[in-house]
Amino acid sequence: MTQIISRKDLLSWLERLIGERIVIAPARSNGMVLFQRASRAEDIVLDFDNTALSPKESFLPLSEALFTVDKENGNIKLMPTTVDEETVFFGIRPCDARGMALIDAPLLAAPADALYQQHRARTTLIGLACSQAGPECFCTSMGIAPDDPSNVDIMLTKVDDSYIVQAITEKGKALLPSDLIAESEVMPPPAPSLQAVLTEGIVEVMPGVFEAPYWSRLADRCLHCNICAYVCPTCYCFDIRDYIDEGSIERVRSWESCQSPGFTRLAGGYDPRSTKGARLRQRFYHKLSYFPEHFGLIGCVGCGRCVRYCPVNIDIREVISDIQKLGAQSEC
Amino acid sequence: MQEGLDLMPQIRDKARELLTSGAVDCVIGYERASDGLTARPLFAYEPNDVDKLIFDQTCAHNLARFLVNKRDSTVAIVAKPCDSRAINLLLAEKQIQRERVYVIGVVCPGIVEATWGQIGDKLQARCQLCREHTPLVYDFLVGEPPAEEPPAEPYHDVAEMEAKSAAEKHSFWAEQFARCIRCYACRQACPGCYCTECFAEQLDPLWVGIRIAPMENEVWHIIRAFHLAGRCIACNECERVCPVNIPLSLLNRKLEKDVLELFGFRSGLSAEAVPPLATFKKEERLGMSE
Amino acid sequence: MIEGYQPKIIGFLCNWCGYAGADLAGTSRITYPANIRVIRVPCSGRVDPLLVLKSFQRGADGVLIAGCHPGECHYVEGNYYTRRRFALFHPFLEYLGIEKERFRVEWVSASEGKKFSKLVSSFTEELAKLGPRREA
Amino acid sequence: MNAENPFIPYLATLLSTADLTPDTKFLTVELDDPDVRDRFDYKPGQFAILSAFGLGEAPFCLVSVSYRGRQLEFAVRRIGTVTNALHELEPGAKVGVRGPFGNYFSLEQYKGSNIIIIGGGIGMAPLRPVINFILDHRADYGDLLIINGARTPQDLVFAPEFATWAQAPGSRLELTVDRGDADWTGREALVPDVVKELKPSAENAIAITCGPPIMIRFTLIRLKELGFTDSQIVTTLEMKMKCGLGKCARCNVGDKYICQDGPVFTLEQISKFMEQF
Repeated sequence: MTQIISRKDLLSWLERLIGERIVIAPARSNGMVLFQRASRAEDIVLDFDNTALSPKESFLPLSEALFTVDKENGNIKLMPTTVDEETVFFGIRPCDARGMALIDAPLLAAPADALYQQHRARTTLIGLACSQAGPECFCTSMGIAPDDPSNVDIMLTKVDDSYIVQAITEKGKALLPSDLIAESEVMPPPAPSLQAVLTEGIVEVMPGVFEAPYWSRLADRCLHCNICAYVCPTCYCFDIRDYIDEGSIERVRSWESCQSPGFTRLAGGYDPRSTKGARLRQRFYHKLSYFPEHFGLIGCVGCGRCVRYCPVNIDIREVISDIQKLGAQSEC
Repeated sequence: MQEGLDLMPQIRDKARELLTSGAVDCVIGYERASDGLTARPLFAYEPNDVDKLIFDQTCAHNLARFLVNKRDSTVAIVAKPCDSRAINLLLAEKQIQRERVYVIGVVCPGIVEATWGQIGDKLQARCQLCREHTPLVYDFLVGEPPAEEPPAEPYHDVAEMEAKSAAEKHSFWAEQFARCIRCYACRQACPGCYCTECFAEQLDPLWVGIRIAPMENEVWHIIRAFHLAGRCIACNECERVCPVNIPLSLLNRKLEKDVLELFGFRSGLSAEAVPPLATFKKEERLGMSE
Repeated sequence: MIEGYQPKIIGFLCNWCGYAGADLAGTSRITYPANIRVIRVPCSGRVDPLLVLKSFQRGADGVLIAGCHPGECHYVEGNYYTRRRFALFHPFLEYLGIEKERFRVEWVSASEGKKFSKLVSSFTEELAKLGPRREA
Repeated sequence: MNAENPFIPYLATLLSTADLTPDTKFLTVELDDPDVRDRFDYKPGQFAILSAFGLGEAPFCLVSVSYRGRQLEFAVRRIGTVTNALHELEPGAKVGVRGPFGNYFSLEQYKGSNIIIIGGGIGMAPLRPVINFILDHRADYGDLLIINGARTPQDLVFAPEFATWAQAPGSRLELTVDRGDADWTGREALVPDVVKELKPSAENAIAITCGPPIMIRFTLIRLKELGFTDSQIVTTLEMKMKCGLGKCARCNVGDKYICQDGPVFTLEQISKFMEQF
């Protein structure tokens, strides 16, 4: 037996949730599907491949004050930002849910990033299994299935005009609308099949190709914009600086990317990673070598956003297979 | 896409000749992207790489953007007419040396709307407004120059925007800029944005604060556009690469229109032309009182 | 007009003409509205559009640039560049939703104290009529 | 470190400032909360992140030694936005302190060894607590040789302490500058050349060096010529840091985060990832 909810009831449930807490869900905006705060269930998009930007923005916002400096009568007090409101994050894909789990590894490692931790703790993730795969998708190569229920609190899988509902965690169970859920005999459809990239052994190959001229050649066409990092569900690099507005001082954290020109430039101008090739290489080493060294998993979930949005088609799948070839060459 | 467009053999032959003779270190052209449909930049260093070169209506990138990176070597570049205007701009601004760039000019039928994995059948908006289908600077020309038919109303969308009330304009742009994630792809794709230190990265004075937020984004977009006033060559790469669909051409083309009206100038038409904000005429009034 | 509304004007005045003109107005005891906050610049050609934009962002209701008359620039040709730059930037500001009445480039010589005073008065009046800018 | 929220600095008061060189100030800072002050222990080589509220924060090595007193000392060279702001502060001003961060010199391990300290310019900053620690535990260590170089005599950072260092038993201080002035009677030589000239013995010795990249590079060559092995050479690495916690993913050299795994490394450790700089 499985539990199901009809499309209509799903929308009424979401409408109910919108009345109770913040609901972030996919919606159409300027020709894109983006996760946005929903004010009406009818704006929520249920059928989409994946959103243009990853869900990380809800947990690690583009910009967020870590604290505000309160200056009264010459006294200074630091007021930390806190996350108080409960949020339901609806429509996260299995790849992106893994992305959040990957960002957890560095950010929740002791001492935990308090603000990020609050964002995560205050949010319930409702996952949506993929019924079809985009041409850029390769989650299976990263050990994720298109209907993988790990890393979410509730998983929904579309069957005809209904959704199979699985409560994965206690937090998810608590959120389920028992009145809208029915028992059923339906079976989940088979997950779509995807193109595969050979990732086996890549972590071991990486250290040996660091000096390969490959990187500077690849960087020839790289524009060194931040698109790949900003659309990526696992990139978490950030910058911290102060922001003054009308006399109020905030210490702000914002996204930053290892591709941006000033990323490693020290005060005084010295930049140990000044060449384009070195910067691009850092991106792939972080994902395919350093991150797995530290946390045991490749820092990529195969969502394919960087493949789709890179203006010059630097395709991580191709890079992985090129590295495999380079590694094989250097062995013989 | 247009059928029978086969400029590839000529481009490849020329590229092979240049690389084999050692006349250039590298040929910057296009190759097929990983979707098997669209194009991406190719840097061919060996005669063998030449067979990867393609040219068709998916070759959107303005390759002139890469010339400043290759200042220290001699390169050949496959250039569409808009790219050729960028080459002229870079020459006029003394960023590259003419003798170090071999231009393989390509007569351009217009580039189609495409994203990775998907090709449309419509020409890009900028191509519908194109006035030059033949490159303005080249050492070797591929294709037959067609007769030029200037577009009837190149600035109708700009005029529509101008006609709106101040409040409408303000809220339109506020909404557009609010969406920006400051990936700076618009800058990085632009052949005219070659400053070693962009104003957006200066810390003292600090023009653009760390917050990725509407007010900071507004400074970025307005000043980015204005720094290209009289310099933008309308390749529209900035808009094409924008991951959040900000209509940057609507900014760029307002300035293009006003530059044309005020100074009678279009950028990149020659390698000698001085950008209009870098010069003046004593006798002009430009609508200002004495 | 909003009762009691006092528009804020940021004035970028060139050291040699605009500022000297304002100074003359002062020493000649010619009054003008206190709505203008003066920033002295070496030449009107030094005024970067960034400064104008930032002024508006930080709450200016109007921005004035006052330089030497064309042909009389202390640095010979600085204000010719100013003229071109802002002839182009002015309509661009309007295009972005900042009413064209909110921005002025004027030529004020060191001897034109009266002109400066009149200018600030008329600008202030015009801005008062227009009312405050919307919140950015 | 503030374990509840590691991005929130401890508030502290700037007690005093003094000019060390034309561009470097000596800042003495005291944490406001007495409990925090008592807990704030650190070892030579560790660093803290100082905030100038409104202008941001930046990492600086702690140049004091923890056991001598509860006041934190920093040598801050004016080079960017934050250091400019710190230089402008008057005693009594509030600053923020995060830390201590990073690893430290294994001074326990070096016991019984002769120590050679080789510092250039502001690179002397992390070496000062090492020197003071050794002088305070003089019997535990062998000979102490300090080679300190700078561009000009005015740029020698810890000049007021030179007499103490030079006169301590079993210690020797060798100063050198790139360019002397009218009053300078000492050496005019580059640091690596002084190393070559003095030929410190590698036997039972540890060399600790810090300075500009170019000085380090040639100093390492000279030390190796003298027979120092990679495990006998210790240095500190510099990289742009923001969080101090290994989270912002900026200061890595290879898979090491300088803020966490460093900044102190033996050459043996570094040689594995030095190319990845």
